[in-house]
Amino acid sequence: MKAAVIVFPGSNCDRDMEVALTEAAGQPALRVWHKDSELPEGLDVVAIPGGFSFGDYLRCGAIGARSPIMNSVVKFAERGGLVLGVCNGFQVLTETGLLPGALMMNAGLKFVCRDVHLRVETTESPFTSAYGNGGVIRVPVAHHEGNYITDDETLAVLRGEDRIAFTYCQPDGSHGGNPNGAMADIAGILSPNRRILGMMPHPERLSDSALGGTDGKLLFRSLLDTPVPA
Amino acid sequence: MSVKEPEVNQSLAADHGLKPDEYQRILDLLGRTPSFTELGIFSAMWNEHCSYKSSKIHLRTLPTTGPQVICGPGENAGVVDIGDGQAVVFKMESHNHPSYIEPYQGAATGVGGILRDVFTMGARPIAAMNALSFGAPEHPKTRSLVSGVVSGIGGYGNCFGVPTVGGEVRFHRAYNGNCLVNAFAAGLADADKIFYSAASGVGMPVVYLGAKTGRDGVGGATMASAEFDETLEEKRPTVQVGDPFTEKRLLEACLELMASGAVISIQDMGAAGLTCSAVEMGDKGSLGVELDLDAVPCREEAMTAYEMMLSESQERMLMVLRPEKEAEAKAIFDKWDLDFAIVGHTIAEDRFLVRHGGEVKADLPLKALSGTAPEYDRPWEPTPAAAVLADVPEIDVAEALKALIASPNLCSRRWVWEQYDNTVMADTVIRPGSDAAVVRVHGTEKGLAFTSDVTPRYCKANPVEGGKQAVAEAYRNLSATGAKPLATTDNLNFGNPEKPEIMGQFVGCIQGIGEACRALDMPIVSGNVSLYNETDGKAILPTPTIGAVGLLDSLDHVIPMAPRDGDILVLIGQSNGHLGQSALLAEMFGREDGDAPPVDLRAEAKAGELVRGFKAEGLISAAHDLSDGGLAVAATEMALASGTGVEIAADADLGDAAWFFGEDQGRYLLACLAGSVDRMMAAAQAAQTSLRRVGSVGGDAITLGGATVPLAEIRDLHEGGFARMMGER
Amino acid sequence: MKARVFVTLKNGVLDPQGQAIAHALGSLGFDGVNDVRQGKMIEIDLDAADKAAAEETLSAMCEKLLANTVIENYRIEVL
Amino acid sequence: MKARVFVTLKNGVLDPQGQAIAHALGSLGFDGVNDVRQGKMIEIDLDAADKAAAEETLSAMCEKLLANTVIENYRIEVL
Ligand SMILES: Nc1ncnc2c1ncn2[C@@H]1O[C@H](COP(=O)(O)OP(=O)(O)O)[C@@H](O)[C@H]1O
Ligand SMILES: [Mg+2]
Repeated sequence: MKAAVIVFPGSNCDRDMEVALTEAAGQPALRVWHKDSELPEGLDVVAIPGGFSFGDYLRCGAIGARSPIMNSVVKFAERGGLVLGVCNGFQVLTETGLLPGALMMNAGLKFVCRDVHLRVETTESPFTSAYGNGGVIRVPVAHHEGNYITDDETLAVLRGEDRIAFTYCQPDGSHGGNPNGAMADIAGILSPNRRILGMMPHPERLSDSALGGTDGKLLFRSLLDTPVPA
Repeated sequence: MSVKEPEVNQSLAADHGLKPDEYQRILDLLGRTPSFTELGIFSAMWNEHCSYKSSKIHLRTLPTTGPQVICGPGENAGVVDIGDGQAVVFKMESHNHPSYIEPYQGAATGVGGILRDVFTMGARPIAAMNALSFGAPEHPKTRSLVSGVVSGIGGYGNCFGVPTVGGEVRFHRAYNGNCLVNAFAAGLADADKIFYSAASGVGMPVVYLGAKTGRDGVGGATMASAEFDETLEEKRPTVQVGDPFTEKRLLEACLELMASGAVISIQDMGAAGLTCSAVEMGDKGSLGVELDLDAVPCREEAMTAYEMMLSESQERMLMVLRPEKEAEAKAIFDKWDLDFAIVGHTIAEDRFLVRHGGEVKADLPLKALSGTAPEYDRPWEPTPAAAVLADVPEIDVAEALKALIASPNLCSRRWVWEQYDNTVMADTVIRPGSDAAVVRVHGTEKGLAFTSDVTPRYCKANPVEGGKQAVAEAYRNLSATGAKPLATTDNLNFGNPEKPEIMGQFVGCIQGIGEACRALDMPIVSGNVSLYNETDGKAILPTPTIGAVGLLDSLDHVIPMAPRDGDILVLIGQSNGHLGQSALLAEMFGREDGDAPPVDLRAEAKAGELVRGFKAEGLISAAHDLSDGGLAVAATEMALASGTGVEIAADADLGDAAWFFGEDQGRYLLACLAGSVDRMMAAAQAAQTSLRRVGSVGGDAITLGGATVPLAEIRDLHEGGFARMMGER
Repeated sequence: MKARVFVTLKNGVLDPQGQAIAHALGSLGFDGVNDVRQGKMIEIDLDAADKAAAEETLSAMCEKLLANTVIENYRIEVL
Repeated sequence: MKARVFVTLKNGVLDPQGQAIAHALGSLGFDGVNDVRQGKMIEIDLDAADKAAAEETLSAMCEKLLANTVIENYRIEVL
């Protein structure tokens, strides 16, 4: 699996993502600078990391989404390439229009950093297949704008097409534990072709037993068993 | 354009905070009246903040060396060897006054400043802490200060991308008019790739990098001399606003520059940025510096030389670069879209020459600027011995425990640390909420432990013992996580040093800190002094914050705080039931009387070694140090961490208050299997240290002698305490 | 030429900040606050041939960057 | 009664947001942007006897909460 991490000024989870992808892929993930206009050849996965691209000034992800490199990321996605956006990466993906909706300020108005529990809502995706038959996982969130919203029609479509990948829940999987007020407890969603995932929680931060958890690892593992697009 | 400058005289000097004798010293030094800009430069170099004129002679008594120390105080941050060719670089610094004026920006720029101190040395920041002191919870200003300061610290650190993993929060009416915001940062570097501020080589370009210069923070004195200035509103001193995004780019650009070999020396621009940084680089390198202010990137119109030399604009660096590397350097600045300009060069003579608009604005002997800075041995009175403790009334143990655990000073700080990203960089092994935080040394199996401690109540009652205790508690917090204490940074917050009794607190605390750092082999490698923390003549409690760093050779040595169901609890260290200045008296009875608990430094060292030894032999499953609230609070915190109840038996000799809530030092509560107790007992005896079995882990209640409280009730009180204080529930 | 761009949340889009402000005003003793919405005001100084040209440029700026038209409306005001 | 409060950074106070926006507009090909400052627009619907009363209440709100007068100025507009 050949993976690349997009690096914006202000990205600060780029190294964490690089480590997780390299670990999963068994070959070093590449770093791609936002001012580049072309992605490297032969990529399987492009990851947009967490952080505060361009300080998250104006709107989080807004300026990053308009960087030169994003045009080729969009083309890559249209060719069926795998794109993972975590935290600020999710915000960037909604700003580019690759994913629907928007991420508003947390309902509590405070930055929130804590472990949350997620229900794996679908294993029918290149990112969640390794989670077997769903279940509950634990990973950290760390964000100020993770409050997902979209219009009712879009929400219906996301549900109808089984494109909600993760929802916040209690440790036992029951309703609750939503850290930011996100609509329908949405923590992560998929694109129509299911090959783009945007999520607020950080799987790359809990992929190592030394850090107290490995639930994030399976997400990267899933990518390995995914056939490359034709 | 040149604004008409005010006439320099005695009274303008006074407006600049220079005492008559200090002004005379300047006249003698120059043999002439200084120019307006020169006066500004002197005032910046000679103020307490830059010159440490009241504290220097006492700071010199602190231990600052040791085999582990690569660079002690004097540079931007201390550098300590952690083996395998790597070093940890750290420092703590206060931003008290700005935070009181504008909590969000004041705290944010405090974090920015300390991060700069660390990466200026060539280290990538890997951990941050913040020690906060606020006024009484019910004081009208307190809540807004707390929320502003906490969101400011988070707003800056989270965006920059450093995990904020520890700190302290305390409330006391003595801080009603002066809150304290002490920010700590630590970074990681290769031991042979540390960068220093000493310039070298004549004719080398002096390069300005980072944000543009504005009138930020300029002008208390210019205000006072308003007559020379028609456009007052424009010149009005402004609060510094932090820009973490620029700081992050500055970090990456600086590390790339350093890797490229272009950097000869580097200094960040803090207070009076351009002045202090340029003088420091020249002074350390025994060179002169010539600056051309026309080249300085400015954010505002018509800035004068005076304003540029005194501006406190953030996110700026000054460097001396290798001329042959200029192109390479420029490429890096451009990559990160950072302003950069050659603003001068080094010269052979001992001279600080500042030009602006074709005029010489300052021409001073550079060495003398820092070399002849005034230094005072201020008169001081030792703090009188505390009166003996009046009788302590009988207490209801359950009620006392509930009151303490829910109080703003002892409840959970989750409300605070959840607003800080404490897992970014994916190396945080022990997060906030334990004794010390542990961050993995990236790419290795080693860990660094961080803690921040001081008990101002103790320091007030007995500065010497209080100073010792702050270091001892830091030593304990590190040891309780299994780390070997390495070195220390101190942030000394006190009132007005011109008052002998305040100076006495300062001198006493330093004496205690020095003794403890020697005895526990935790040399002071960096620090910061904040004096004049007074309002209407009311001083803060003496608050010498101790930030300490420990090393774990392997993450297997990490000791958790959460015991296992069925564990035995043993107490290590002598219990005499010391209640003077205890949290029990303060929180339950509003009493702050009696003496501070004495600290036996030899016993501290032994106890710490025993705890680490027990872990190495696999004898213990958990550990927690005893501090505020004594045995009762420590046992409760362990229970909360594990989600299992604990039971502690009453003591035959000591009364309940003394046994459960006494604050004798040098103690840890350890959890182990019944089978381990005998071996631990033997080891403790060999070390002449008391170790006794005091209870067990199990059930779903906290049981202290005859008193029992359900764990669920305790958890709600403990977890909800902070939000309740903030009026959120 | 000086201009102002006002960016506001579309009707129906929840505004946590606005609500928080309304709540805070209430607890400060300001009664009769029925609704609060928080938006942005972006002041721009730009070179433009004339008002019309400026307005054109500004709306292009809004469409391309200044507003997220999924959730936000914008209004332009050239001074 | 509907009103608007405009909160802007005082002159000379650094505006990182405005700078970032200006820079972004530049790289999107919008030339001739000389300066950008970002401020807040707070729309308030409140009960008030008359315009004067509303203005009085609003400035009290600004002093107490809406503006951070250490670094911000405010302007009130009752519609
Ligand atoms: N301002 C803060 N930021 C982050 N963590 C904090 C802060 N204040 C306290 N903590 C954390 O809360 C826990 C308890 O703090 P404290 O009561 O000072 O512990 P101790 O008594 O062991 O020194 C520690 O893990 C500490 O790091
Ligand atoms: Mg502590």
